[in-house]
Amino acid sequence: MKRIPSTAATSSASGMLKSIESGSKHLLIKRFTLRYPDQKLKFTGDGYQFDPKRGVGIAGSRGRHILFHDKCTGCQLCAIACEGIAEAIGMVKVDEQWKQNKKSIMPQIDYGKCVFCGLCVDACPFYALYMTDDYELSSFTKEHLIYTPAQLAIKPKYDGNVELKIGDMGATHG
Amino acid sequence: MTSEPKEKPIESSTTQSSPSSTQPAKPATQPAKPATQPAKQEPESPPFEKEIVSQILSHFGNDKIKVSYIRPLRIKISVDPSNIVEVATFIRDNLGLDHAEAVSGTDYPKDGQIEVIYQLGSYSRDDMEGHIFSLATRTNRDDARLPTLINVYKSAEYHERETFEMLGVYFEGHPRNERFILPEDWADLPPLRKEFRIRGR
Amino acid sequence: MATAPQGFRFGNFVGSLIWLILWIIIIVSLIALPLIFVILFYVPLPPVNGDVLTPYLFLSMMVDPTRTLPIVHFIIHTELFRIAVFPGFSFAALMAAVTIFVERKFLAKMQLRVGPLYCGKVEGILQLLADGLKLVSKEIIIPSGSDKPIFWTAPIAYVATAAAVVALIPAAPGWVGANIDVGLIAVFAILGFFPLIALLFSWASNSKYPFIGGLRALHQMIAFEIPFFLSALSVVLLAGSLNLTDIAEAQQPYWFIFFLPISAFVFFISSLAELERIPFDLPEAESEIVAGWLTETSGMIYGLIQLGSYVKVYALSALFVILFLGGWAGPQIFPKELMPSANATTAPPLLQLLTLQGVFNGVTVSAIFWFAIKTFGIIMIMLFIRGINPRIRIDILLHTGWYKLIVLTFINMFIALALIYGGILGPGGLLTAH
Amino acid sequence: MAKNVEPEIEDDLNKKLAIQIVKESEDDRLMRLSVGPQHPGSGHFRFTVTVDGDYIVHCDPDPGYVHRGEEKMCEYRNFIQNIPHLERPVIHDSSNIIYSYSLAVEQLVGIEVPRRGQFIRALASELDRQIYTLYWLAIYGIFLGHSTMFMWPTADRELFIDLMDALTGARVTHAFNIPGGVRNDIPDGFKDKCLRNIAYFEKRLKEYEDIFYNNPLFRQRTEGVGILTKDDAINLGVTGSVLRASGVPYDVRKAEPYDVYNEMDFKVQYMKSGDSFARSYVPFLDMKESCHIMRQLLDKMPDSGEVRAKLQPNPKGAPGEAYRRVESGRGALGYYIVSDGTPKPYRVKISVGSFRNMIALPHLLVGSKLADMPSVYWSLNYWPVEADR
Repeated sequence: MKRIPSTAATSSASGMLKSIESGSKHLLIKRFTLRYPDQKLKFTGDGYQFDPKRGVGIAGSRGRHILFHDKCTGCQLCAIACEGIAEAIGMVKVDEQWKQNKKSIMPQIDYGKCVFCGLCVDACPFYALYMTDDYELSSFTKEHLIYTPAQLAIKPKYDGNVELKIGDMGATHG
Repeated sequence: MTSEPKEKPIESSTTQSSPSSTQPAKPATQPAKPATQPAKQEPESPPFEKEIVSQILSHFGNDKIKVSYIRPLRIKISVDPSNIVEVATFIRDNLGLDHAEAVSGTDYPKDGQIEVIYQLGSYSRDDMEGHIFSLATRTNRDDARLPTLINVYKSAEYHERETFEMLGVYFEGHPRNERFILPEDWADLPPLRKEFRIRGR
Repeated sequence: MATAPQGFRFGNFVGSLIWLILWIIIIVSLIALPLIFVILFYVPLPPVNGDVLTPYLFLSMMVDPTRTLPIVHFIIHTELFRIAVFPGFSFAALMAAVTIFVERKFLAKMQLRVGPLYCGKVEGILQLLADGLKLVSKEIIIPSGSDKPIFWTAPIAYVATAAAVVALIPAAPGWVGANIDVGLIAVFAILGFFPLIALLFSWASNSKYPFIGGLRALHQMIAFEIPFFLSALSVVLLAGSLNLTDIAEAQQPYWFIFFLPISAFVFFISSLAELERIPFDLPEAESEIVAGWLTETSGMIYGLIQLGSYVKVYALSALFVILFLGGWAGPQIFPKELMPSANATTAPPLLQLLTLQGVFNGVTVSAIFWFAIKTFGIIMIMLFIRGINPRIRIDILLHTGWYKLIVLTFINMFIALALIYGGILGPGGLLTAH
Repeated sequence: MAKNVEPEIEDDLNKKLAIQIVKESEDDRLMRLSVGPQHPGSGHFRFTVTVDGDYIVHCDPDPGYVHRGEEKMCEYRNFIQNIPHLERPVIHDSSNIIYSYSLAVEQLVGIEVPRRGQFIRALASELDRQIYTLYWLAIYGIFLGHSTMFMWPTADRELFIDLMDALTGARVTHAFNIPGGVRNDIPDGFKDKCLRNIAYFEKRLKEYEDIFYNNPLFRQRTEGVGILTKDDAINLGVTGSVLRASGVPYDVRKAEPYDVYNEMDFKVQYMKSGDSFARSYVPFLDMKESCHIMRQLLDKMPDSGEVRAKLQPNPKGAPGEAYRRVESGRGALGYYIVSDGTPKPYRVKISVGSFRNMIALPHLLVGSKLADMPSVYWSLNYWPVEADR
């Protein structure tokens, strides 16, 4: 359990030579940087989802939400789950008539407040609220960050396809 | 847990937690269920911890020390503020508990008291590495004063200072009972007292 | 979700641009053009092709650029051109700009990132221009309680001192701003001004971190000045001259670095300390004293000091090349015949224009080429050292300067003396070119 | 053992404290420097140092610039809602800071985590430890002026952030370890990717050793600087890598193994010199050991099974209290939770390594040089946000 690690104590000259060797070696290694607007990372799965029957989530990126209007019952469980966390979800009236949603209320999410923890997805028992890959949500005004149920219903397009590659010349993105 | 009633686990907890007690370094992955009552409700205490407690009890006697619970790797005893320096010195010198991991206070407005609890641990004794010894004391809420333990446990210095500003417990003998984490112009109640309410909640 | 900021109208934007252009036209036509003509009338101008340069002739040059050749020729031979443009400040500033850009890209490559990438489309080539524009347009903040005259003067003095060093450095045979016999001593004397400026500026800033930084700069300077001089002293012993051109030409067959490797090493280390570059950038150690003596700088004050320090990088690298690497010595890179000589009139006008009527002849171009290559190599070594080393501590630095480097220089000085007394080098030595 | 060293240490420390207070007012030579909260070498933390020439004669830490009142906030939220805000103090190491919270809540609520869930959350916490330590190492590099050492760990940290992204869906603040297990199972192909990245990372560690730890200039700056002796370390109650660098082989994963750590085969890395070099080298050795642990976790993980115990939406803790600890990137991280039988905790106390290590800062800085300040300060593995909570 107890051992003294070998510190590889070297004289200053050989230490400096090793530094020089290591530094010059890296002039040949591929660059690591992800050139962001041109390249986008590929994510695992299709966004974070939750299976209420098994009580376990499905791995995926936690971007903005997607709301399935045909499944949402207006039960407010997501809003209740968010209550002590970010208070980003508010229930609003929608002009749609669904037979499972008698009150016609659906969640509206303020992404200025959302912390993307996904606990609202865990709270939804009707497979109505999932998360997607879309994380580019910036806007000029705070009002534009509030997504109405109609906006949440749209499935975002995300075309990231760059993966971390590891080869002999070091790790690189694309 | 969905169907489990709240009242049930008291008996089952004591039976479940005891087998793991033979090895002090064993993981407490078993759900060591909480004791709702003080230690006399847990008849089968782990022997190593029990022996430690009996050492303290034999030195000080039952009237000075009140054992709250004995669980695997966790012991909590409560003492009177007047005895705390004496007990802490004894614990440090004879049991090898050499540092304080945390000092925290809990406000009990119903009892009119504040409980200050020192979580003590040991780096120097191999067989007590995983143990946390909780030394608790209670003081009056309105005039909260306690003797400081920094002469016994140097490591408690900043924790006590934090407890002073968060709960308003004045530590007599502490060189700096003053603001530490809160802003310079903090003029409100100590924030961890129960009557300090966060706005809007 | 991208929307334009509120209250933005494209028409207003275009309108403001037109308004700006209008003002520029008004100012140029009312003030600048009359000024130019007044100057042209009253200032005696050089004769061009036998005629005195008149405003009419001046305007006709715009139609036929070849007519400007004599005037360009005249300007090139002035002292001002040498000091301000070619071996002097502009050349050094260009090298400094290249150094800054190369430093960023080179370190980025070493650190597995890309460096400047977007500005200028091709690998961020215009990033420096953008940074410069940013610095020019930024507000200059003067701390209250500062000594304002010194605070304003110090950055200008810093650049001016750097330019003064550069003026003494020859870049090719005959191409030097001031060819004086005590060139090396003059260089060291001027270099002694930098810590003084740093200290004055730090004192004028009226702040604690600059003060500590200024004191550190002074300590560092004093500790490294002596090994710096002494390492150059052995070169002077071998060359038998203090004139930098003479020193460069004295090492014609064999460069001094072969005889004086220890001195070269000490000189290089000392110049790193002189330049306040990692691992010796203690006066600007940002994790200890914020930015050292640069803490209160902002806007173009910071820009000028950065420019000055990179010009200094060029100056000291060039000095290293002149003292140890044989200056501009190197093989002729292309035949001399290809370049028209000074008197050639047979060459086509375009080539005449390019070679400035033989001012830059083949030998000069080759010398400048080798000189630039060597200088840049030294600069690259400095950048590489920055990439692999942390900052040194002040007491280790002082210890290194006072105890180790001085001793090392003496070792090499004795070697140099032995070489001279042994008749191998020095005036009339075996290996000296005659 | 405590008996024979205690009195002199105590005297020594008290004397030091007395000197600090007197010196501040009397002497004119002294200059008081403020380090932080906007100083490039402090983070969200302020401490004032008084220097006499180049020597520090007094140091007074002043934390609290990022105090969020996490402990008070906990009292207003139920056990599940507390998770997202509790991981804010250390967003890189959020799996660990939630780990001990989950352990304590599980003890109070009385649930057992499925075995596969235990493995996955141990894996997540090891990955987060790597992410944190690499970030720490990067900052240590730039504190000493080594810009390359800032960039390499920052880049290589991406290897593990990538894995955490695939596992949890978020790059930082994962909200992944929750009372009762983990949020989701590992995705397909995760194991291979993880092994590949670990193998590459171990190669990279050699380069760090070459360019940073064996660099003579780095050695000169850190060796013999800010020595914390073993007795002082015990007495001041420091934890984590600072403690282990002073010669106390203490690791909560060994001392009090939680979840599956008693099945893991690993060594507690420690050094005896107790200087800045040891404090910076022990996390490096920990990273190596952590790679080793991760391989074992992936190897021994059951192929299938539940990952999360069923927990009702608003769980109630049984009345009582619990104190559970884990080993985080900065040392022991304990939660003391008092429950009164309601869905909300009655009192939550977070005992963090950074706060415990802060006491060593004045102890080490007084008497050392101003130039040693960054190397001593950041070697204490101090994360200001976590200390403020």
